[in-house]
Amino acid sequence: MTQTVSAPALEMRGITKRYPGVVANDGIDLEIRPGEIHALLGENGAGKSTLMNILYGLATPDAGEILLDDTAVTIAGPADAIARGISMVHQHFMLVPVLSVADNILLGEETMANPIFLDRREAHRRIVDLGKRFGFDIDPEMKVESLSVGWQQRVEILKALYRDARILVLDEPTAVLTPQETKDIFLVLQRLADEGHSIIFISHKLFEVLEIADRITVIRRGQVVGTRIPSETNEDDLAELMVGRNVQLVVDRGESHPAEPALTVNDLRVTDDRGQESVKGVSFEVRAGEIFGIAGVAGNGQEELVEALTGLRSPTAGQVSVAGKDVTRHGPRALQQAGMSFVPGDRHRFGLVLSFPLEDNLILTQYDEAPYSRGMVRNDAAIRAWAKQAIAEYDIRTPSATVTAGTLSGGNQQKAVVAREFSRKLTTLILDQPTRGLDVGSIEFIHRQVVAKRDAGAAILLVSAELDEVLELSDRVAVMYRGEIVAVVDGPTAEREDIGLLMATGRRGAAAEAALVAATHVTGPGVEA
Amino acid sequence: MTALRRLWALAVIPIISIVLALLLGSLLIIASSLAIGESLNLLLPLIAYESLLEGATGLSLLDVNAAGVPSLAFSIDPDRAARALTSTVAAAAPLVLTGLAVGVGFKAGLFNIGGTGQVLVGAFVAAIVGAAVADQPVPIAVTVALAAGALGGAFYGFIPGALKAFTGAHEVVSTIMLNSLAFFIIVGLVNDIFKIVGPSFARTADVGNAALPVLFGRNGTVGVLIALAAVPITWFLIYRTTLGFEIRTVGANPSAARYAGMSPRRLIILTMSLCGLFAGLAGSIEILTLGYYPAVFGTGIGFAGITVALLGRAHPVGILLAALLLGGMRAGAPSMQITANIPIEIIDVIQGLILLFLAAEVVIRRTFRIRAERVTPGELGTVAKTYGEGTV
Amino acid sequence: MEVLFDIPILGFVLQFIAYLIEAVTTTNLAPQTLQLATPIALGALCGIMNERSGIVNIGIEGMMLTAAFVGFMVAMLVHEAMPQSEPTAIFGFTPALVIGILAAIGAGMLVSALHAWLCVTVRADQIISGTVINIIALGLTGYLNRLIQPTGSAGTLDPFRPPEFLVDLPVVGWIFRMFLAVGPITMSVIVFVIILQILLFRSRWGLRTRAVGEHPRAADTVGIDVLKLRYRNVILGGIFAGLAGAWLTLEFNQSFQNGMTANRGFIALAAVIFGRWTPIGAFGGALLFMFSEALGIAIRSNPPEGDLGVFLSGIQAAYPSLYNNAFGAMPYLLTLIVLAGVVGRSVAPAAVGRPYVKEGAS
Amino acid sequence: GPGAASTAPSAPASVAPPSEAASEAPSTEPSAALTPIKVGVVTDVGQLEDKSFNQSSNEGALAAAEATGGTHDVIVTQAIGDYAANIQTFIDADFDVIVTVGFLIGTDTAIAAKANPDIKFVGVDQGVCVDAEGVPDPTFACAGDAATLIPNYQGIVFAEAQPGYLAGIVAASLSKTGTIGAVGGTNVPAVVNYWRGYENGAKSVNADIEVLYQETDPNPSVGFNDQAKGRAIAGQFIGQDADVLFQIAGLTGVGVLEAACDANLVGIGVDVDQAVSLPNLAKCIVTSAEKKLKDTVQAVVTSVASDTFQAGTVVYDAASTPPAIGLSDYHDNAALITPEIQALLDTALDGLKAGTLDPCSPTKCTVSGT
Ligand SMILES: Nc1ncnc2c1ncn2[C@@H]1O[C@H](COP(=O)(O)OP(=O)(O)OP(=O)(O)O)[C@@H](O)[C@H]1O
Ligand SMILES: Nc1ncnc2c1ncn2[C@@H]1O[C@H](COP(=O)(O)OP(=O)(O)OP(=O)(O)O)[C@@H](O)[C@H]1O
Ligand SMILES: [Mg+2]
Ligand SMILES: [Mg+2]
Repeated sequence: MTQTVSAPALEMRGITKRYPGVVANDGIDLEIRPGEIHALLGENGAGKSTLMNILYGLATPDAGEILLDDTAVTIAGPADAIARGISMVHQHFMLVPVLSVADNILLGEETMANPIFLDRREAHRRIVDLGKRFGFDIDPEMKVESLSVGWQQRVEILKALYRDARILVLDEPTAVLTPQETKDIFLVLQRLADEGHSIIFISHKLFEVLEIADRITVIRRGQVVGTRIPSETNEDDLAELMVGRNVQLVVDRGESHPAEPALTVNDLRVTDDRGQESVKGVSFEVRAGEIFGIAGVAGNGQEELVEALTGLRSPTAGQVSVAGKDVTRHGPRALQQAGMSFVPGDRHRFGLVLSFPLEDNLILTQYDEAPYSRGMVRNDAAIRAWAKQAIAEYDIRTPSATVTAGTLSGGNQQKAVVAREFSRKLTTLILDQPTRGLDVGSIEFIHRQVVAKRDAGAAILLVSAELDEVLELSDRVAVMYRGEIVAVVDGPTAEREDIGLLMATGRRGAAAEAALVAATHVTGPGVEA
Repeated sequence: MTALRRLWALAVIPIISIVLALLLGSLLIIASSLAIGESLNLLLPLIAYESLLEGATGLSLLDVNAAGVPSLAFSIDPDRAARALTSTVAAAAPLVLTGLAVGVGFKAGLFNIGGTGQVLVGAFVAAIVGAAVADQPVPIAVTVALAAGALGGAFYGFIPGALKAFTGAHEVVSTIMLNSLAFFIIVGLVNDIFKIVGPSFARTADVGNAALPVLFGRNGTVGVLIALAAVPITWFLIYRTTLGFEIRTVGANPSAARYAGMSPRRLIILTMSLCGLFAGLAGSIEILTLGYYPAVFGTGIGFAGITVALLGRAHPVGILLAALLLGGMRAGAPSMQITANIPIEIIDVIQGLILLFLAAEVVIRRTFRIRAERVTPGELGTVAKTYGEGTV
Repeated sequence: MEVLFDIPILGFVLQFIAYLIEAVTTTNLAPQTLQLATPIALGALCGIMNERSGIVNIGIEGMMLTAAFVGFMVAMLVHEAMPQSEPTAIFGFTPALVIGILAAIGAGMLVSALHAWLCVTVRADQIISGTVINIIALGLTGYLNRLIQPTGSAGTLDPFRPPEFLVDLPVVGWIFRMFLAVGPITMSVIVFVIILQILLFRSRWGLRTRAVGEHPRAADTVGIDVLKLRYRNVILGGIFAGLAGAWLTLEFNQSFQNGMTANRGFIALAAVIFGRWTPIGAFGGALLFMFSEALGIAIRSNPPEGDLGVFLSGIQAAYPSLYNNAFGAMPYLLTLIVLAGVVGRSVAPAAVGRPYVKEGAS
Repeated sequence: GPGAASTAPSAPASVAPPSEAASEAPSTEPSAALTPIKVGVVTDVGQLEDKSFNQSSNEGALAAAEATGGTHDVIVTQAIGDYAANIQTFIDADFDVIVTVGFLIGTDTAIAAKANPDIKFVGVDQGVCVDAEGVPDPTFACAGDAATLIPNYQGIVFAEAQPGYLAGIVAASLSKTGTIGAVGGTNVPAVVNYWRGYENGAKSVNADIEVLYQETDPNPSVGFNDQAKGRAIAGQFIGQDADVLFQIAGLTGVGVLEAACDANLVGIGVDVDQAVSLPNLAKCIVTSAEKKLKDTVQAVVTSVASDTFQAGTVVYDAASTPPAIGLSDYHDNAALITPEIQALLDTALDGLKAGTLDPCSPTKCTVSGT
């Protein structure tokens, strides 16, 4: 992977972008050579996406300039960027689910039979050829919504290739992929680079970056803090660059003292929105005073499992009981009364009403209980008193209890949800991605609260796509793969690699390695399990 | 001070919208009078609006001489003012209720365009039940008839609520269909079943003692009290009770409501029924004032409720004020017609323009460089988002 | 066949079917259905243009009404200016009518432009925008109509008179009558429906429109100007609302009355949903709704014979008004049933009703 | 639309003799013999320019005011609940005569008249029914003599069945197919009366004739206002071989007459001479079944100025002087009306005048049975 040094294909100089309250990019310099895979590394919120949005014309920089082949250019918008040979695979897929693969690829760059009508036949031919060139067979007629995320990722890449991109930006393309799918994508990227394309690869997974990149640029708080070559660096070095200090962010979780089972799940089956069974007979129990973590690549049924456990989705079969009481198919209300608390993964969708005052959000799940209501009437004094207490206790940074929740920062919003859910009388606590998108300080705070709750005797179910979080907190870890729990291991002694393999293949050891090899040869879009 | 400033922040955009609508309305009056070949009379709108005000409040600001030239002359005749104000509140009373019928729906993220049908059904039921209890003592007769009308309206609000909750049929379209259906059904019932012998046209029997007692002036009936009472009751319900909290939550974020253990289905049905109840009450007041239900009964109060609710930013107090404004326009319109000879439809145009400026509030805010609160109820976003969606 | 008519219930159904066949093939029920469906279908095309690109339009009624008014007034004025001009042999086009139609289309586009501005630029609530358009259209046309008090008229477009031998053909003659013995705007509907259906699913414009209605951000990131496309589609959709208005005052009738759209814009909206946002489907919905209306008119004036007729006239004798109104209510009832999902759930374009904010803009 | 059409009592029997004042010739010059009067008109819900009763009543009042050298104003009612307030506006402004239009406004008119004995009230399409105290009687026993109890209020009612009957004779005589049609707006009394008279008149010429009838919509604001549907109904009738169409549907009827014109068939107008009010369609309007609303209102209002005002319910029919109902001029279609047809019409009119011919027989003119 050595690279002859040549003139840069792209240069970004002194890029600065301010958003209200943050300097997302602060004088960033970046240089990309032809045929290079260049990784951008940085924590959440470091400014990676912002920089790429500027390159792609989605945001205008406050200062700085962009040079393509040594010529300064102004990129007015995505159309302009595409015309200049820049394509981008966004952090969140930019695919239209109800359209076919071909239509998604064509969109904006249509192959025309005449000035009005599309030439779908020609387009199909080109798409199939292109796919073959990079090692995959794809049916252009399939609806994107029926594809697995891995295949959607490939469609995104095809979209870029179809536009003859010279510079391809991939913003966290591997976040939702299994290690196997990641490998496949890496093969494609490598082949692209070999053909002379420049690739900007964004990630905060260190080992991936070390595997694929020719050069690595690390961004911290909007500034470039260093550029490295993989052969001259290692994970520790990169981590320190990224975070700015020698990090070993592990909470001292102490000993757990599990007691009797508080949450029992028996052969639970759940169907997703598309009518497919995505939880296929899951059984486990969580005991009072322990943290039971569920690891798994996103999309393996965890979401449906959590929804079924919290009453947001009705399971098709199986039983759930809380503290010995059967609560199968009980709604959220009944579950709360049975002693369950739930921190939802999507706080904007479920956890908060952004247009309501903070104080109302702090009683969102207790509004009809004493002392917050007397009969049918709200008790505003009690609500306000509790809000004051919660703000102090949970360190929620807010001007007052009456500002709307939408004006709080993400971390403080999450603290409000945690304050509300942790403060009620509970026996069982379900945490879905409790620290997603939060800064380090908030994560630490919430982790400490979780451990405290466990020590107070709560049964805690922790679901997270962040394997590190699961390993850090859990007393026992279950791995979910294609709707099933494929293994339950002891938390403190669990091996990261072992769990990673389980997540990727559902198998362990040699069997898993064999599965990985077999999977490499699978072609054709796999419909999501 | 801060309370005043807050009030100003709430009211400034509606006020600017009203002023702009009146200005644009006056341009229309002048332009159209020119278009039909009258001589240029820049004072025509002034005369028109002044007579509108006089008809609504009894307050006279201008004196128009024989040549049609106005001069400033402030006068107030107490008798006239009392009558005018009574008419204004009497006209406002049903509008308050139909305004609530739309506004409470907004709170739950529902757009109730079915006011018209709910008013008709409420009126019809009130007339039938009123006639049945016509010989009971007045308090009983009135209470029973009003309650029946309210329930009738509630039932007619329940239907689109249930349709939305269980089949996902969006209330914007289903209520429009139900409005037309109400006409067909009720006219049929009056003609075939409830028609009385004697009068030359199809109508139901007289409501007798169920007729709303007049409390003050010529037409200040009990209906005015009911409407006035509905405002604080609704306010209390929406902002002080747990049910109100549920309604507002489901309107602001249906998913969060589900997560919090509320049942959006139940709330949608309940809220639509509540909306229907208000509209039914409005219809009952109209019909128990008239004394019977004529087969051809028709009224615009259901539709006017939309304007009232939007203008009053879906807040009970705002709705009261908006209803008084529209009621005043309705009460003052006759005097405007005989003074200025302007087609009465100008009132509709002005009301439409007010809504237009409210809808474009962002533009107003920018143009006048003011800081003010959002006028359009945020829950309306939920209305648009759920449009054409499946079940909740 | 006749024998079967005696079977309880099934006999009624068969008699009804026989009546339908009879009515469709021997009376002018078919052309009438197409005519009545014209403003509904055109309104629905306007709705599809809007909603496929992510804009809810409940202001179709107001757009139609405005167009009907403007088209009529302009045609009348032109007609007064040049009363002598000879109508064309086919369809009876006169300069007044042509200019009137263009004016109606212009009015439809203008009101649509207001809707687009409110929804796209101002990012006002789309449902309020539609409501405002309906209210203002009703008030303003009523105001001006009363002020102007039009007495004249530019006449109407004529229906085409298909050759007799076609119409007289056995069995299929009614099809020719349905599609050919109608005026130019009615006839054009079929063409528009087919063209729009093809364009929506086969052309670049259609692909982009559907993408913008489903996932505007995705379209934005491949360089499609979402706001511009929405503007263009909403304004072009106004053409159809304009034609629907022109149909009301220049083709089917020749005068303007306040509120003469009589809920047709709203039924059009239901047709959009019924047709699952496809032109052909919406056209089918319009035909279905209006067939029920035309059939209601037909049954009342020419009731079926046999048991069914006896049954119906029994009801009519007992409850004449309810009987009557049951037929009048049919399109509304049908719409409601359809909405309630008897024909299956219909899902709107995902982004409909949500204003689009470009990334990085605040 | 016309929120409610006009009405007449189901039996146009001898309620009161026809008004003497009706014979007053309308004049355009203010007459010195008359005191100038201020006339106010409160219309029914709907639009003023309905080419029907709101408009005609208003024109009559205007003509009367001008004839006396007085003034005239009109208030268009927006909602049923506004009747009383609209009347009060004129009372407050010291008007001399207040004309109210439509049967629904009758109760409020009677109450206002009782309370304001110095003002004259004219109620179009209003049968006055009061109890012994002079209060509107909800039981319809009508025990009180309205003429003495409320001496300042005249209720005008028309016998629409009579012009309907004459129109029926014309229609049946002109029909070659043996099928004729009538399109109603909303089945309000006036519409039903016209229709029943039409049917009876037609059957008097041809007992086997088929008379198609249909109401447009039970909601008057649609029923009298939806010309597209009017045209659709007419189209259906034409498809069933109807060759004469009578419109009783206000503005909806414009669509009916258009359909008749386009099919080269014969149309019959309603209320006023529609060959005049709808000049575009004059070529196919053979005649119109008229009730002379404008003239009647003008005469009654003028009677106030000449102090010959008559109170109580007054029925205006063929026997009024001059006749308050009838067929309008045939204009360019006079050739269609053969002497034989004219003879039939003359005989019928004589019978109607003499009271020997009941236009509501054999089919009754009631609202029920529609
Ligand atoms: N449109 C915006 N308005 C306001 N602030 C923004 C906007 N977009 C990004 N930011 C802020 O800019 C900063 C950088 O965000 P950016 O999305 O570039 O981070 P990132 O490095 O891509 O993070 P992640 O790994 O989470 O994707 C953050 O603090 C973010 O909150
Ligand atoms: N819609 C809004 N209205 C008003 N202020 C806002 C809004 N969104 C964000 N802010 C303010 O901008 C600041 C930055 O918000 P942001 O969510 O980017 O915080 P953050 O730096 O990511 O913090 P955290 O780590 O807690 O998520 C916050 O202090 C918040 O109060
Ligand atoms: Mg990012
Ligand atoms: Mg944040």
